[in-house]
Amino acid sequence: MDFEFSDEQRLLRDSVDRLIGQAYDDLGHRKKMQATELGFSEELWGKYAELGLLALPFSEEEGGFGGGTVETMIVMEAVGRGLALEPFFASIILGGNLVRLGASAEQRAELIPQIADGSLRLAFAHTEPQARYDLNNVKTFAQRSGNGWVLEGDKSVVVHGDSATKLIVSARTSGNYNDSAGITLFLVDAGAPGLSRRGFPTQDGQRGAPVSLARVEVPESAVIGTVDRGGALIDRVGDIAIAALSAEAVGAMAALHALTMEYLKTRKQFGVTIGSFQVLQHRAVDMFTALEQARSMEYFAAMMATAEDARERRAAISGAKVQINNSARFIGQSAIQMHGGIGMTMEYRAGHYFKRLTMIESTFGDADHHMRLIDRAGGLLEA
Amino acid sequence: MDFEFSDEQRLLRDSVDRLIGQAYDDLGHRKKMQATELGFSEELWGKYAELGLLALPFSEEEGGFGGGTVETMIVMEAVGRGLALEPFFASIILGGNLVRLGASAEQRAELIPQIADGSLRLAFAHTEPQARYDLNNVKTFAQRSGNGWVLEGDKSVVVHGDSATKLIVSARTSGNYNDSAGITLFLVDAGAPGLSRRGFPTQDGQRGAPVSLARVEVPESAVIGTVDRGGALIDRVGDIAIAALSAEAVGAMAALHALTMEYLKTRKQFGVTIGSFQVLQHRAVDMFTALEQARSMEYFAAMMATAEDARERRAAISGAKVQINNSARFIGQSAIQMHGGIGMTMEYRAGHYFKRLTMIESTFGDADHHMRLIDRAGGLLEA
Amino acid sequence: MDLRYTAEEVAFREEMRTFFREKIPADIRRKGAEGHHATPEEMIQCQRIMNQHGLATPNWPVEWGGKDWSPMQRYIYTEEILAHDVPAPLPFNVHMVGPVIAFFGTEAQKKHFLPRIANIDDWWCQGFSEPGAGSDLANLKTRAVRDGDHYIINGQKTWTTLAQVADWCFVLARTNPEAAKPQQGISFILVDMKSPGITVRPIQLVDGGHEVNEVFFDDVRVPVENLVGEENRGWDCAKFLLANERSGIARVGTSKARLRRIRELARTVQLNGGTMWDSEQFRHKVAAVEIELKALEMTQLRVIANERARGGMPDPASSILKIKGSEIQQRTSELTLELAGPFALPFRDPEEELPEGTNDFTLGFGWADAAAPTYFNNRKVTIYGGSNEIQRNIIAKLVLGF
Amino acid sequence: MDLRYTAEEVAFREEMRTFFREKIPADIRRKGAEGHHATPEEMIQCQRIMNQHGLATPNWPVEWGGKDWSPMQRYIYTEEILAHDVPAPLPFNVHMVGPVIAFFGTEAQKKHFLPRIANIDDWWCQGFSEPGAGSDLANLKTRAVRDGDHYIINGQKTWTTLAQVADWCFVLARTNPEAAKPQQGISFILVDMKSPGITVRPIQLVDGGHEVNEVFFDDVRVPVENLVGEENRGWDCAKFLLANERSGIARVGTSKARLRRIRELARTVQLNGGTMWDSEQFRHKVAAVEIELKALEMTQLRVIANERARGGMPDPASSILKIKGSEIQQRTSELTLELAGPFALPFRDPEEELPEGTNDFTLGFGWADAAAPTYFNNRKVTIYGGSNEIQRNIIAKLVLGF
Repeated sequence: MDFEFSDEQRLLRDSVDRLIGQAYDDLGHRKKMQATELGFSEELWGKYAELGLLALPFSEEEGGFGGGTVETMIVMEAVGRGLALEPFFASIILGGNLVRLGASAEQRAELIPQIADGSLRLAFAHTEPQARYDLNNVKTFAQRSGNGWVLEGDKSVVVHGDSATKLIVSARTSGNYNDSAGITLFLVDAGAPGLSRRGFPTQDGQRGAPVSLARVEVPESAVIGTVDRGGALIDRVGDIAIAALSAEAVGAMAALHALTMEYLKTRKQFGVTIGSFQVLQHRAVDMFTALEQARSMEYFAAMMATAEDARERRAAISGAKVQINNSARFIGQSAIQMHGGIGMTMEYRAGHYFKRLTMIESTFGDADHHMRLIDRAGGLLEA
Repeated sequence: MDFEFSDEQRLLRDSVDRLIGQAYDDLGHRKKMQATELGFSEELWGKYAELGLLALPFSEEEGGFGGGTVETMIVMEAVGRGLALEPFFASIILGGNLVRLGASAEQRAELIPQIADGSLRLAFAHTEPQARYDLNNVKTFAQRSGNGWVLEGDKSVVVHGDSATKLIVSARTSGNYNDSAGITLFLVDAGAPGLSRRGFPTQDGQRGAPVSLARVEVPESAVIGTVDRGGALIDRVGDIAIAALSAEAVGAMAALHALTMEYLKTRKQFGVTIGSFQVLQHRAVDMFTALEQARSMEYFAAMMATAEDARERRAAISGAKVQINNSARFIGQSAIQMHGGIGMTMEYRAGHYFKRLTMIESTFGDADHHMRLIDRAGGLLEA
Repeated sequence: MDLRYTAEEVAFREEMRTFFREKIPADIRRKGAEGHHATPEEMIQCQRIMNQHGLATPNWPVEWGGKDWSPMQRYIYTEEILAHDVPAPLPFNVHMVGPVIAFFGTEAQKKHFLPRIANIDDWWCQGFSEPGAGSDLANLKTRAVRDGDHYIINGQKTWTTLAQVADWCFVLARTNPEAAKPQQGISFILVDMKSPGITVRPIQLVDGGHEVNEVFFDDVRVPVENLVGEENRGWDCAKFLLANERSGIARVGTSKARLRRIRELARTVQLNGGTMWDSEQFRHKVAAVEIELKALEMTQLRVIANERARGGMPDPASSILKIKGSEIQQRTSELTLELAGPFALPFRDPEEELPEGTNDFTLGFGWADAAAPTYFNNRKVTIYGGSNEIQRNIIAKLVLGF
Repeated sequence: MDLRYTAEEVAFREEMRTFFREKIPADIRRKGAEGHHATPEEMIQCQRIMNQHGLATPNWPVEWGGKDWSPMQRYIYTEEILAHDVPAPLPFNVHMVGPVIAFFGTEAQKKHFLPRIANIDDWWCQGFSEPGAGSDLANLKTRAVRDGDHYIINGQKTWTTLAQVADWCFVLARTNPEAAKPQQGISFILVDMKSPGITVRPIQLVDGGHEVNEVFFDDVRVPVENLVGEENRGWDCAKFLLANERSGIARVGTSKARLRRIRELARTVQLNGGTMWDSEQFRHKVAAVEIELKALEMTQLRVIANERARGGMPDPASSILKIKGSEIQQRTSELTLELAGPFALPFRDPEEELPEGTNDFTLGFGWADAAAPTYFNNRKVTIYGGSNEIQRNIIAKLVLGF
């Protein structure tokens, strides 16, 4: 067992940190990017491409970076620390891994270079209003029609769905609305007739969109993976996504903890720095404990995200998400409380971390949801 | 609404406090009483009688004290503060109220004077191994035989069951083992042939006994209340019992909090009193908050213990028990933690309070049990 | 000891309920129930309705439009306002500057200001906090220097709620920087917000709304007759005001209304083919908060019922109302957020009206829009008015005697 | 970064598991699993088995019977002991006095004492804490005055674990009361418990057991060759010992074994016609602890894996092991208590053997007897070895830089 980064991994971390750090140190600049139509910096997206980050999940043979879960962790921590707005999670972690694990050799040959150079941005149009956190709950349906399929249905919160150039859409091709079997994934052009979307800002400064599909026609070649077998693929990518979110959360928590420490050591009240008060010191220690426990589960998630034993993987990934959520809530709330008023304002980074962490809590399942999954998987003790 | 005690109530409080305080100020004396066969002081029991405490629940017309839930609360708080060992709860709160609410006029005329003068001590032989906290779960059964009944079964933890002179035994006379209907109560002489019991000390220094009934014969006149209708009576007395336990717990918590405050203000470490540390001060404040919240629910329980609306009563009493349990656990654990080593020893009062509070938690239902009951009653919001 | 409402109290509660249900517009109350803020216009509208019926300022002296209510009646009145999602009378007017003027003010000040305050003809804001003086208020730096018949005020206030709509501001300013203690040498001064030299700069909060401001005073001239009480004795006014502020601080009614709403909404949110209310896990979480809230309500009632018996000495239990009340309020906002789940993600600018026909943006849950902003915003309730850490310090000292 | 056990580590773990399962008597392990303490005889029996196989003192220098194991191997060894409910080698011997003598002792001391310590021919107890010096250890008052070839020791120690069975005691005593700082002027002295002038007085703990004692020293004469290290430099020994004590402080293995047991037992406890394990509420509580424990296990592994890379500098994350580990241990004792429910009420004197045929006293749940005593007893784990409050002070200072 070895928890040290290799030299390559250290190099990756340093360069991503530099890139994102420079871009987002200035909150004013971030606000400007938010206000653009895309909601992020296309220029910066180009630099992600230059660094090879957009090719992260793909094998070197296919022109990728050959990154595994540890490399994903490294990049996502930097995204979390930097409060980056680019659709790295939506397009690369979700879209990229769906392509990597689901697409045919032909599709991969076509798509990977475009993803890698930044010209193709993906979004995963999956969640529906009735589904809540259940990944198998899909009512949008696809019917065969001639040489292709016709899609019909409504997707609710598609993260970065407004700026994606192609969408990967889940649809039911057989079975009941909440069956694991019978889900198929389709690659759909954002401009396809019948597809409509309207972007909205999200609470954490990113973008999302509901996506409506009204008789959207796609050819047979649009199918990603096997017809009716999309459910298993979604599950696998969902677990990779949770591991990635865990890393983003740890990046944000570590930055927020550091910010709070700095504030406690400089802000004065009653003639002394507020960090001299023992209760605030102990709360800072409890934040530190929550952070280290979250970091441990971040590593555990990275280790287990690709495990073959489905039961163990389920329990492990859900366990990580619960710990991450609990730590995120405690650290976020404590940071705001100890900052006082300034933590409540948008002019200061703490509030932005708090908001992003809060939204991560409900991305790919809240704590209650994952407690139920752990329970169904028979617990975490032997995982 | 009025939360002030009347002059009579104040007088009652002062005299009970004096009686129990004098008897139990000395832990060594308490230990001696524990080691006797009865496990408490018969002499003190006589003094309870002299004060009229043993007649507390009975109306003045029947020779009783005419106490209501507020008077019960006053006495039980003193019992809690004093760590009294006498079977007031077992014999008067449980036994007395079963007689008051269930017994016939004839039975009452016979029993109440004996209870009031201390010559008759009751215990409630009810809980069975499979029942856990479910008051309707009774497998012990009674069959008609000639002019009476024959009882057969095993009762597990009968509090003060070893020293009682008569037992009120619940037995199934019809229905399934967990039906509310079909339970009947019987008054049984402790010396009845076929009844065996063997006392044990309990964790909190009191006494208990398993009671076995092997073909115990009782006459028809032994039935307390109506045949098959004992369940409702047990429920009513159970709620009165929970209100009483809440008061005992609040008495113990208040004493334990005071003891802890005193320790914090006198014990020195690193050259200062440990109470000068802000984290300990804040924890003491949180204990105080838990105490006041518990006291509020103690009052609420007293107010609702005899309410007629069964749903409201259920939610209210269970809500009180949950709050009492949560406060008891927090205050007990915090007190030991802040005392450090000395709190772990039997030579000091804190540990005794902690143990009694812990046992109160699991008497008449733990927090989880009552959360389920509140849930079934539709919540506490409109109670 | 009698732990039930008296018949009179029950009748009074009924009277209040009827009034709020019948006289306050239902659409305004509905908006509140969904977690959205009332607009200033709506707040003015509601307060004027109450004022017309003599119900805007019951806590004032009777001669100035107050009611001779018992503490229990006042409590019931406040709770019913909260429980019916009625925008409460503006606290800066009714609980802060009004009582201070009624107690410390000159007859001329009373006659001029009090009726306008009650009817919210003037909207007031509070000029207390400063960047360097939050929990440590006495450390304030804003100066007021006497110049003939005027004070010249210079300095900066912050966290000033709704200064952007306010007509007047009551300001704590230092008039004697040489005083022996920081609390001495402070004065309580009424300032017209239209005075030259005042700049209001909005502070955007984490919920995205514009609720508070920085207010800059740059050689602002204020007539000396706007001094309330004695010069350099403004700390007395401030203490009096802060003590008044505590009424209803437990916000039991707000939390009750939210829990009721959570119970309703949970039956509409889909989960595993059923609803969230089918989840025992979620119901238990709600019940756990209900228990704490019921305990707090009883604590509040104990404090109120004992108020007269204790001859004005505060009940030690009163000190926990702020801590526990704010924690419970935050907890209800967490539960609403959990209920909204993924639907809490979209952000709707509170300043913008939705265009017609775009209701689908809210994904079918109008209330879910407000879930995250309310959760973010409610972090403030354990910070302002003396953070909960400061509250614990105070209880440790004053109640527990450390 | 490679987050899996290596093949060598897996093989080593298997070797340990096989050893503990096959060599340690099953009845002793079962007793531990049920929450009952092993008797001193059983502890000696187990340690001697381990010592025969060279597994009692792996943390010692190789020349004195230690193993040149990696930190990961040591961790696996410790965890497997705990996970198999094996009575661990006596910490006072193996983790405290042994390493101190091996590091600071003379050759004569090493030769005489170390083999006896390893084989528990001498049972050792720890004479550190005093009534006035718990968390503030340097404040100790026990005096050792030189008198020719002897020290004369006077004073009182407390919380001395199993002093009633101990043959020897390692004592911190003040040899120079004039020293500039309280830590200076203290010496580390080995005392034969049979020496005249020693009185052991039992302290009964809340669990009813006799685990700790007060030890009084009344003119106890100790030969000067029993001094370890230099006179007045005993604080060095104490610090060295306390640092050693931390290994395995998270007690992940203990908590794992308990949780496993809780899962089994819950299937045997009846609830509403089913079992406790049918209650989602209870299962979720167990799972919540499992998550925290898994995180702690990973934290422990991070610390161990980084130990060599950091060149002996402690990983900051190591500081949380005691706090979190003790809290989790307490939590498992609470869960067992809740599981036992009403059956936890009867008290069985741990010193008394049950008479034949009275098993019904335990109401069918042998383990339930131990539930409350274990819960009571485990309150100590957040108190001793530096209370969790002290731990937080230390982290605040050393890790967070306050």
